[in-house]
Amino acid sequence: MTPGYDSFALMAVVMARAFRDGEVVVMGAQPALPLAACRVARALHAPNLWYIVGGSGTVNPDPAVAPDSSCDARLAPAACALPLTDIVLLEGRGDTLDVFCAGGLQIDAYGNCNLICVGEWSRPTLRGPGTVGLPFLPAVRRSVIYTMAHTRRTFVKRVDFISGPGHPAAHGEERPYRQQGPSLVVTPMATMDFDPETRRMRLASVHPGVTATDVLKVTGFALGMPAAVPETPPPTDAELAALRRVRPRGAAGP
Amino acid sequence: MTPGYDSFALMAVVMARAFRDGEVVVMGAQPALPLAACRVARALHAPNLWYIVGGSGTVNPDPAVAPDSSCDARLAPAACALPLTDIVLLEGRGDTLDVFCAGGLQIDAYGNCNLICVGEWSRPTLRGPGTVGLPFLPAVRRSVIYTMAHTRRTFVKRVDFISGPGHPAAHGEERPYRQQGPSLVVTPMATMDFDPETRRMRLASVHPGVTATDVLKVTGFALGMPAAVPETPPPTDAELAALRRVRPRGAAGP
Amino acid sequence: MPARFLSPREAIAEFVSPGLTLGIGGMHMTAAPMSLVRELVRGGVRAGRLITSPSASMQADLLIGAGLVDEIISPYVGFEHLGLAPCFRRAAETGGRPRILECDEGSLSHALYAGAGGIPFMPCPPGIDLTDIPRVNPEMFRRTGDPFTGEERWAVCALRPDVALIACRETDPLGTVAFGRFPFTDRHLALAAKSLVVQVERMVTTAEMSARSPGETLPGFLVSAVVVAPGGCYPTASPGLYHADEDEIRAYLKAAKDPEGFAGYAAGLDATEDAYLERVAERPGVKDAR
Amino acid sequence: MPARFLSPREAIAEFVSPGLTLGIGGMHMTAAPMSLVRELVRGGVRAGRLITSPSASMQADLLIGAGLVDEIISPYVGFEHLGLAPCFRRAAETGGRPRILECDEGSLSHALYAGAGGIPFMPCPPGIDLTDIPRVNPEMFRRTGDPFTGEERWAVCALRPDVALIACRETDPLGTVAFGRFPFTDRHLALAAKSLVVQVERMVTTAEMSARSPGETLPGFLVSAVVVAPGGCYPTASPGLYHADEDEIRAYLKAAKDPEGFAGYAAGLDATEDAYLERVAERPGVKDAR
Repeated sequence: MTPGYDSFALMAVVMARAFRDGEVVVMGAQPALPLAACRVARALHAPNLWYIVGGSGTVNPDPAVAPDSSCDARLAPAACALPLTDIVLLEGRGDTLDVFCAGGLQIDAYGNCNLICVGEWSRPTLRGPGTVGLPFLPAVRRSVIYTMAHTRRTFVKRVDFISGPGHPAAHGEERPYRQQGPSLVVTPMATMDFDPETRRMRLASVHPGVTATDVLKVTGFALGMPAAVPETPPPTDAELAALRRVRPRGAAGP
Repeated sequence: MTPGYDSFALMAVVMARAFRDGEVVVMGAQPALPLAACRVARALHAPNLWYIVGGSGTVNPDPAVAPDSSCDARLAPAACALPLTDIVLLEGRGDTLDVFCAGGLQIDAYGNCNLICVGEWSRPTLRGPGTVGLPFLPAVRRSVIYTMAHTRRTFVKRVDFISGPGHPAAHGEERPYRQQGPSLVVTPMATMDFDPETRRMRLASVHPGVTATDVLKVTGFALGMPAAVPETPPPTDAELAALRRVRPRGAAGP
Repeated sequence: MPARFLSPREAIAEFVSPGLTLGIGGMHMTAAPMSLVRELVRGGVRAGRLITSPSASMQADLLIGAGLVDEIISPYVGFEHLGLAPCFRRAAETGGRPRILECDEGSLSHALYAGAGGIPFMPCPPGIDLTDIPRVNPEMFRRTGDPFTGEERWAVCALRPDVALIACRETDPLGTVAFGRFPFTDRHLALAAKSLVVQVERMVTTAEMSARSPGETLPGFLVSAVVVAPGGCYPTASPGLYHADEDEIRAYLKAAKDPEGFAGYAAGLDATEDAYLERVAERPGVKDAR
Repeated sequence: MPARFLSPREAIAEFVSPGLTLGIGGMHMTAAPMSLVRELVRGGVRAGRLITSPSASMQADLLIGAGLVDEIISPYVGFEHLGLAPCFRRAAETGGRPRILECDEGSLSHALYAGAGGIPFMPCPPGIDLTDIPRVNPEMFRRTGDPFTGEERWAVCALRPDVALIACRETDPLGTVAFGRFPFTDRHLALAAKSLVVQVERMVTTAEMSARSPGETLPGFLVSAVVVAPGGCYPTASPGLYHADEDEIRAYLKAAKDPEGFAGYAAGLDATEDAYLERVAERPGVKDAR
């Protein structure tokens, strides 16, 4: 990947394309990537996009220099801000937020996320920070999962702890809020979506310079494989220009 | 009662005397009387008194001209204001507020208040406005009951509907928050308190020019009667001067 | 999507079908969305259920008088020092509509919090236990066991209006709205509602809106429609802009003492809200706000 | 009573006995009451239980590293883009203290609301049902029946810290305090706490405080003690006054990678908070705030 963009840029652009005009996107800790993506989307195809940055509760923040923390006061030049306690209410309501941007130490074939621990909870080999708002994933119309680490340690058969619920494994089972669940996974190598029948993750596109075999090698479960895997369309000049305006200095994303 | 004060003045002063320095007083709809009383208390013996005016949530409002409504924006020159939803929380907490000033269409011997209806609830002869925050009376350290109508219609044997709980009638029964319950009743004729044994209302003092027999005549239950009934000390010059500064124009109180 | 700016008539026509559960904001004689309420009266739009703030006044009594409320959840309908609510009283004392679902301020506030948060029901703090309220309102109050202590407690159901009508002070071009001085429970009501129509006094820039503190604003994505109606809270107050017109409210209370008088008052609300606001624009306070 | 203005040492000595349930505010690397937290470390004051905001950073990790936390309720202990929390991680991975009561943001926020309001327990919105959280935390999560639908639901217990330590921006002479830009869940935490110690950056007049909007302030009667400590959130941010010092936080994260390094860092916190704040007063941002 040597052309005029890096993984962060490509991932931000791919996420931006997934946001539709008028939607409401919510993101949590370490928001660099989804924040950049929302701002790119708003600048290009989704001028009426709304986005909420986690802890600070800022709505549509548009800072001159994007900070890295979700609670940084430099997010304050925003359309407005909601108290975090109100965001918790809106998440639980289940009919207001369209996209939840989430990640995990582990992500499995059904899109379950785990931010809590690798190994047994009572004595983990790796203790993560904790789950914050991820139990609300099923309450939002759909979720977009992203990670900078496309490895077999991250993409596992079954997460050791469900902290952000994905699709139900059982056939026909419905999630309580009857939403779409995980719809897109974005990594530095590829994008994945979910088979509407089996609800298992499948490869959707490989980024320029990456092959399907490369992706399979670093994925710890049998990733669904369509007959033909398209290449992720690289960022356009317009996308890169929009991104340049909003990218945090030196951010590599989560 | 012809000297230089009327019922409102005497009642405000009597209530003011009941507030102790450092206490937190809360009042609801139609706050003219308790608001004046709090401001008099603060000006004289209780400089650290806190008082909260119902709906507006204003804390220690000190307006140039006191408005009659608890939600009037003219209450805004205040120490600060709490959202009403937070006041509801503090009321339920049961360990923060010291005095609740309440009233009723009906008040009974145990200090139960009724703001809902006279007669059967399903087809009342008089429908009152409703109870607002009165179910929280047992949550506050003690309550002060006031009414401008000392009549047999107001002071009844048993309220037709308990909307603001008073003392338990059963011997030894405790209220859930284990607070004092109703402690003082102020009317244009007298002040009453409650027998610590029977928890029934008893005459505490008669206002100047009123006799105990006068009070008994207009009270619809057997009011406790001490051997000697003192006269309510009339307002002092200092009290009247303090009241003059804070009294709503033409307010006769509730 | 960008906020939709509608006239009172358009907003009511689009968002309030007859029979819905309607939440209407404003507390005592302050910040009632009277432009929207008057439009309900003009259109004869019936509320299947009306949920108010902890203390409603004219916004409830006017609808009740017009026979437009089937059921009401309100901890208080009255006019403080100005007197009782004539139509509410008459309805209760003659056995007419609305059916009253008796409720208190705390339970209402918590029920809206629950509705806003997808919380299925709300255990009540002690206090309500000692009143007669749950006894007369089994629809909203049920017994439940505390799974931590085993104690039996009262619980109140979650409340979610189909539509909330509230009055705010300002909107910006994105439809983000800001409350005046006091949020009352209108913020909870707005968060609990499935759709939200907001009546405002004026338009400000997005930069001005940005400076307001969290808790004062509701972002445009929560707002279904904005109705810009300067003076629209009249005769109740728009806090910080104009006070309640107690003379006008007294005139209403006098007229509404009997059904004929009420009918006369309702007939005098003008054919359109524009005409009404034009007429009251000269009243003290409102004049300055326009 | 008039608010009591105390030094960090006095406030901790008077309000934080060892073994209490402590609520500590601040979210991610913003508005952590670090002056009070450092004083806990200096005094070796143990928290029987620590309740944080939905996302704690150094205020939790420092106490954990010093061995002062028996149990923790926190939906997140970490440092966002700067990395994981070294002491929290080490404790969990080696089976050391604190015992973790696993919890999420929503349940914490609702549990504090319940604690603040005398609500005995809080039914959870759906979502938590599908996670493993209730399974590993039976102390905080129990099944309960919805008395309106008959459905089984998860419920979370109410939380009431014995003492909450939070950072606000300002106090007035009456001890009424005002938050900076974002209230996070610190407002709920303060309302739920049995006593409340507030660290602030500066004193303003009561008239200035009066102009703040409801929801920004906590009245003095809720505040047990005020500690005026300009720069006291350092190295976290005081929103609107100074930013987090990421270099200093990185230095902490590096030092705290092993117990010896942590001990060295803790030993470098100076003997008194005054001395510490004097030393950091020249750091960018903090300088302007003082």
